[in-house]
Amino acid sequence: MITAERKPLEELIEYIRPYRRILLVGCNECVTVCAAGGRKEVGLLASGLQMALLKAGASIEVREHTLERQCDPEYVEELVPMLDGVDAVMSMACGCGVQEVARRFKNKPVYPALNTKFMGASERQGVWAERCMGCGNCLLGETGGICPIARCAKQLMNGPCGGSTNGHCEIGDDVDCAWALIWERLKELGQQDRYVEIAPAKDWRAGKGAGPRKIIREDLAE
Amino acid sequence: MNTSNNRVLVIGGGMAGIRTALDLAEAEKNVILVDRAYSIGGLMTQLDRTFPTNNCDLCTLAPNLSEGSRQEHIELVTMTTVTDVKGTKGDFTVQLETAPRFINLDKCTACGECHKKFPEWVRFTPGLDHRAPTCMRYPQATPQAFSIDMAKCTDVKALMESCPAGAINPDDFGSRREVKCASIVFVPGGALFDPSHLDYLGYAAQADVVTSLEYERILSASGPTMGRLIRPSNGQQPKKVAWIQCVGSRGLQKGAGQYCSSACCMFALKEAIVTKERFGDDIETTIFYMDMRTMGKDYERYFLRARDEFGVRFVRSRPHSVLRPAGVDNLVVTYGTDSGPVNVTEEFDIVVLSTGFRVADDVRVLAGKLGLDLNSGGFPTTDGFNPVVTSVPGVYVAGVIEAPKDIPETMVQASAAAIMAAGDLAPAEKVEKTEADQELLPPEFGVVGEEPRVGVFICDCGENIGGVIDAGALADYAGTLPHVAVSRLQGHGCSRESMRQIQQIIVDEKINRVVIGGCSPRTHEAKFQEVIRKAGLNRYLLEIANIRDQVTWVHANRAEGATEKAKDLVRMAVGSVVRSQPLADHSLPMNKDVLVVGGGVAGMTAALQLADHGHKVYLAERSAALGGQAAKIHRTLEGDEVAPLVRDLVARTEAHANIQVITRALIVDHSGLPGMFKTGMQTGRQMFYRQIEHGVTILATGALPNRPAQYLLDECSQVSTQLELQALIAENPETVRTWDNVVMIQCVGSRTADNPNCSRICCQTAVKNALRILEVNPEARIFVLYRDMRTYGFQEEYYQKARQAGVIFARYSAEAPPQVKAVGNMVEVTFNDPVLGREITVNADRLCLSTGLVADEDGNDELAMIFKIPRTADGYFLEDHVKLRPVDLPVPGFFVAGTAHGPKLIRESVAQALAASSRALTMLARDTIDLGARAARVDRDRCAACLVCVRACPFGIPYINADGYSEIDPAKCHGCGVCASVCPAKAIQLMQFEDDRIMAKLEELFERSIA
Amino acid sequence: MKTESKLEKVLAAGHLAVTSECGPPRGCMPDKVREKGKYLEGVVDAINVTDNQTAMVRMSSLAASAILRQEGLNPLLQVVSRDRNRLAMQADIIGAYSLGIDTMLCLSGDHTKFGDHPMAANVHDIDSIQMIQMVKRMRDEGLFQGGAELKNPPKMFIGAAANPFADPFELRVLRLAKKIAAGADFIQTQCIFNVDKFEKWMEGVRSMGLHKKCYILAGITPIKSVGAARYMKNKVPGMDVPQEIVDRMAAQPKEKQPEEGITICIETIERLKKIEGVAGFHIMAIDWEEKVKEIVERAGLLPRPVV
Amino acid sequence: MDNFEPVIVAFCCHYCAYTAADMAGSQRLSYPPNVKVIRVPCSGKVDAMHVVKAFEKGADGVYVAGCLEGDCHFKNGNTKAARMVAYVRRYMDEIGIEPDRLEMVTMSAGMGYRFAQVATEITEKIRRMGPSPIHAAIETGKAA
Repeated sequence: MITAERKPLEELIEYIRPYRRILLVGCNECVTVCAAGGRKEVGLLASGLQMALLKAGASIEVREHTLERQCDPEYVEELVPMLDGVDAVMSMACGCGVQEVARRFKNKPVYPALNTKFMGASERQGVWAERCMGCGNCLLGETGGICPIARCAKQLMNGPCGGSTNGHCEIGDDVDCAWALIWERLKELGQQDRYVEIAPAKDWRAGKGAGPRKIIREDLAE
Repeated sequence: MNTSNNRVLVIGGGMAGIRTALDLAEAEKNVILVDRAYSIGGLMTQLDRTFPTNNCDLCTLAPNLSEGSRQEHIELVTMTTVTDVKGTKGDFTVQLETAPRFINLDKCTACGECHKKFPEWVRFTPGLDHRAPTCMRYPQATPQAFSIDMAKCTDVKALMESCPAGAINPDDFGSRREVKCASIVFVPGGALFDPSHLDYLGYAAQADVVTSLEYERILSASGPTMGRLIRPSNGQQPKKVAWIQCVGSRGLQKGAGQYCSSACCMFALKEAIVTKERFGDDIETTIFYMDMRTMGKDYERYFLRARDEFGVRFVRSRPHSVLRPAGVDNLVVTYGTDSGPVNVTEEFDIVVLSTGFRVADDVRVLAGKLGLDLNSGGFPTTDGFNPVVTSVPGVYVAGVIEAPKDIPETMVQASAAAIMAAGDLAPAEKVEKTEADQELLPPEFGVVGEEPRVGVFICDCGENIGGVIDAGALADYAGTLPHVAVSRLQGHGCSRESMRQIQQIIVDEKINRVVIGGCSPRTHEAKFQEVIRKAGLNRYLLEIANIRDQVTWVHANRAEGATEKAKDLVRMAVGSVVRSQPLADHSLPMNKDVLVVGGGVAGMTAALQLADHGHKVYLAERSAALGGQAAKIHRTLEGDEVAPLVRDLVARTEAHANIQVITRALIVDHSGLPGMFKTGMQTGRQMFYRQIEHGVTILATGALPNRPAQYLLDECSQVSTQLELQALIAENPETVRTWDNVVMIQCVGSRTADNPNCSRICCQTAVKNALRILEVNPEARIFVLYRDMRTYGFQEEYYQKARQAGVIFARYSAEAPPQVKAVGNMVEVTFNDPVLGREITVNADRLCLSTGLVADEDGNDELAMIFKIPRTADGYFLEDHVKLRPVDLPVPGFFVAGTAHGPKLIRESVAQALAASSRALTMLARDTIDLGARAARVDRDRCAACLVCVRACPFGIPYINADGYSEIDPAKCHGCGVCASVCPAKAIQLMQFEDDRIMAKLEELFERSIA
Repeated sequence: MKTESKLEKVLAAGHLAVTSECGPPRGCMPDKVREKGKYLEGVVDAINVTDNQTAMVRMSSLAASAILRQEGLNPLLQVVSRDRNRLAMQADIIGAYSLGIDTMLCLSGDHTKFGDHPMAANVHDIDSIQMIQMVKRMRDEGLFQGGAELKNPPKMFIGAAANPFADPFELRVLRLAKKIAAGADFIQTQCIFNVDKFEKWMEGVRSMGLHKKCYILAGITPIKSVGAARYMKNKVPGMDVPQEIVDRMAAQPKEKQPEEGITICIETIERLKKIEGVAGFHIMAIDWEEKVKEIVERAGLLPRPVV
Repeated sequence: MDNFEPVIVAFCCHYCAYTAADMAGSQRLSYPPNVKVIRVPCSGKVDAMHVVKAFEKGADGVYVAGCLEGDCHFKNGNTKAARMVAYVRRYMDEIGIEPDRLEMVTMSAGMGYRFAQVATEITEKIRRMGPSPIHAAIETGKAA
């Protein structure tokens, strides 16, 4: 899933200060799951913005709505009747959702309320960790199902650097050394020989290297 | 009044009596509960916190009490003694004598005005001791009433006028009556040893020497010092507190019982821990003890926590004296230790005497009237395998009167006594009641979509509310609020007359929502729900504004602020109630069949009890035959033969028409709800799958004998376990006669790092086998190497007997365990004798290890996963509440009995099996299962299936269903609302506490405050 | 002989090689480089020139190496994969060789988090092992990493680093094997304080015959003070300083501690000399270059052989 | 504002804090009437939204009162509530409301005296702090 975190309130207030009425739009997908932009967060932010502005002597009307998914145009269409009289839209979706809303409503300023962070998994309640960088050429089959590109601070593809200590990365004890994990897993799988093979230099064209990417399924595309 | 003799008389209103009465009443049996005191509750209501959870028990106990008073099957008779008993089982005639209370219970609202004006005349204190005068017995007292000490009253007229409810009746002369009953449960509880005559302990002379119960009152938030720990002599906070154990127990002092009082070690540990918790390093706590007897479930861990986490100091010594020399501010305790002949003196600020239990003199007299045989301590003698059965058929005992014990065991026996007593009743006819019920309740009006018409009823509760605020003006104000159709002052709203009026107004004025301004919803919500339901409204269209307990009682000195706050609360209640919706109580049809898992003594006992009460029982046993571990035991400590018991149980179980025994049964799956479970198992040699539908489940899966590879066990033929030894004594006494030296080592595989808890049974087993060896071979020298001898209750007398018979008991420490070596066909055992202070080597013909019990790790793990039942760290099933619900498991409809709960003796297992059956019977008596309305509800359209609720629920109830959204079974939901609060999609609402109602309260509160 | 590197010649002749290092200045101070180089003249066989060490910006290792080369010294160019992508690295390598620099060390580099530009991107287009492969391919096959032909290839003597003290220990020999398989000619290890553990590592190295495939230079660092010892023990990832060393330093008065540090250093070298497979020493005297000569001398490694 | 009377909302769990509040009543322990209790089954039921809305409506102070640690009738609702309170306090700081206007407290059902003491102390503290900036802004808005 895509994870995100709310931007500092101060930054958001700067965005909306010029307006009298805004529409705050949540998304019921990834950002709900990672507790950043679901109905509850929309409510909390609406309240917070109103209070912060009220305190500064301004007042603003914040309309709240949460879409099933902000990155699909059909859902975004739902917003049309709510935009009447609205000066600006603030989106609590990931970057994809913000752009989709901005694309649809050309004459309304659209602002992001969140910082989109990474593709990750939930380690436990309230904790999400990065798992994938979308390199476009998955090598998890070689590395025991643990990605060294997303999870090694130096994206080393051939083993742990000299800073690996007790299973932790040199950048901090709260970060696991991806290669220590990979090695443990390879041992469990009896695939230690995979480690001995040298992974060649990666072709980044499948990833960001080749510029913005697109997927087209011929059978579905219309 | 019920004059039929088809009911049970319960004598004693302590925890045991309440539990017995509640179990019987819930199983729809009629009970008359008699207590001498003016409100029930007994000793436990005096405790501040109870071990091992250190919970304050007030809140866990309180619901039990009010439940007790509500139950229609219980006739509660307080301030009453039993003066005579005649007749036999099935037909007893009992004479009761009631002392005058001088208060009409129907009128008294427990407002406390009389006590406020005339504290000297109103009984309101437990009268424990001049040093611990509590201001209130306890706030949830049942009945909620006071009692007048007329002897002290000098102005009856003034007293009568002080009562706003007109409840004082000076012409109360008490009464006598005769009642008939089929069986009697005798639960008078225990008295505490009075150490006043023991000059050397200083109790009578020194204010700072207190009993453990008095110390408890000093710690208690509702105690005389409001929970401030101070020295009674000078009001200063103490720096050093000492406990002296075994005061009045183990025959140690003049007048002391010969038995162990069983509960005092844990009592002292708890007090020491609570003291350390509050004051940390500012206070030192020391416990002087003989043997640390923490043999209950998980108690050893509690002891270790006290020692290792809280730094409680333990001194194994019996102090000689507690003195306060002239000119010294502190108490001086003199004691000897193992390390030398010289006595040590040490100063303490408070010395707590851990006083044991005894049977009160009047209780002994009453036991005589019941015709009970008594032992030397005055306790009734009981059946060797059933501790609640006395020498008189139809009379049962439970709790401390059976033998000294702690609360969980008391609760177990109370439930056990209930089902035994219920067995003596003739089958009840139930038909009438349901018809009457239906007559009472009219159909509910439809209110959905109707404009809200709120009726507000403001109580003045006499002076309680009316004396502080203008209740009439408040009612007028409420009348101006939106949606309020009727608003009126209702006097004592909870009086019968008022409730009738409210009901009428609801009907006449077409009221569809109700707000009561009065007492706390905690105590009165159920009552008013009943009222509006009778008027044809759904019971959840109600809000209560707590303007007495939380306004007038606490803001009496600020009339204006109180008035404004009362208005706020009423307005908030109105705002909330208009958003309330009718809710259905969740209920399910009850399947009245029972599944018992485990065919040992506990399982068979439970199965037979429930089968006798007419329920179909499936008894699933993993092995090929019934009998369990008890089949391996020959005799009990008291000398009863076990084999006939087991044979009889097996025969009766197999022959019972209502019991189906399924051997070689392996439980494989489980689903359903409490009251309608489905459990799948593979059975027989062919492992056929079958599924059983049942309403309740009793787990009696037992435990396993431990067999750690220590001390040459299984390496040397002269080394055996106690279980093997007792078989040898019985089967091959010739060999036993050849022995010169026998050594027994205690705590093998128990109280260790891997298995920290005590196995409970081994000390008495060692004593039993030592005495048995001496019967066969009087010349044998027997050494018992122990860490603490834990011969609790009456077992202590056998321990003393063994010592007198020459058995040598030598203590070893965990750090220096005995060393053993096989030499020829002997075992050389070397240990350090702390009394002699040197090493001793014994060439033993036989080394016997007390290896105790361990949980069936694999079996329990499997069952715990299938049934979703938590276990303790050592693998036993974990009960719902270790004190008050010791056989109820946290999953409703599940009960535990026997050693699956923790190590215990056969008679303890039997008691627990009876208790589990009794608890099961309370559920089985119902035709439907009422689950209340407070449950979480998921809006599937909003749910993002994020798993947050699944992870947050403390009980693991929500799950993502096949349709891909969270589903919360209202029958399993506990109604805490955590899921609703954390849901990031706001897809969950907790019924009765919906977000819009909470928001409405906020809205209404600030409506005026800010306006 | 694969290259013209002096270091290779010393090692090939069977001498115990000695290298040391020079951290370039944080400013345009070429004289500083020369000054540091002076201390090492005639004392060591090659001088490592660090590449934005500890992720702090310094004079580029290429420029500083070129300065040392001008002075007639033998620089050993360090290159980290953190700061450049494969294009930049190959360009630098060609440039370096064109300036007479024939020895290099391939590293991944400390994370930017530790330096003065924590906000900078960590490039890591390729990792250190892939870098070794790349340099070897340039040298031996005359091909760029992308596959195109390279005219007049750089004949670099290729070094790599190894840390016997990092975790997981069992991977440490395997990782060395990978570096050698990728094409490393020589190895410089992390500084060794825990000789026992190093010996254990060398056992593994020998059991795979790796010491025969490549030259292993044991890393040595003189400790200046007990504070420095404690810092390295507790704060530097992948460093293993046994408590005895800290205690030995602590037992000395402050003014005697530098002397004690050097003594420990000499004793360590003496122990390491006895270990089969140790082909030389890499002395990292951070900001203490003036002491390198004393160490080399007291360790009996002077004069340096002429090859 | 010399005659400032703060409005304080106390979310109290049914089993401990609300019972303690009743207990304060039966013991006739006096505390300021500024505290208005909203009953919830468990302190873990209190939503961040409820707290934030209370401030938005003009509360000068809010506290959540649950059972003592380890005593929650729903196992651990009180620790969840404590985390929620810590989270909202940080949010309040962002909004510009002093975080000290929000507190988590715990007590057992028997601690009537503690309920009264907490109510008194928090009222006094909020009184010293003055009206919440939101409360003040609402008043100003009304006046204008």
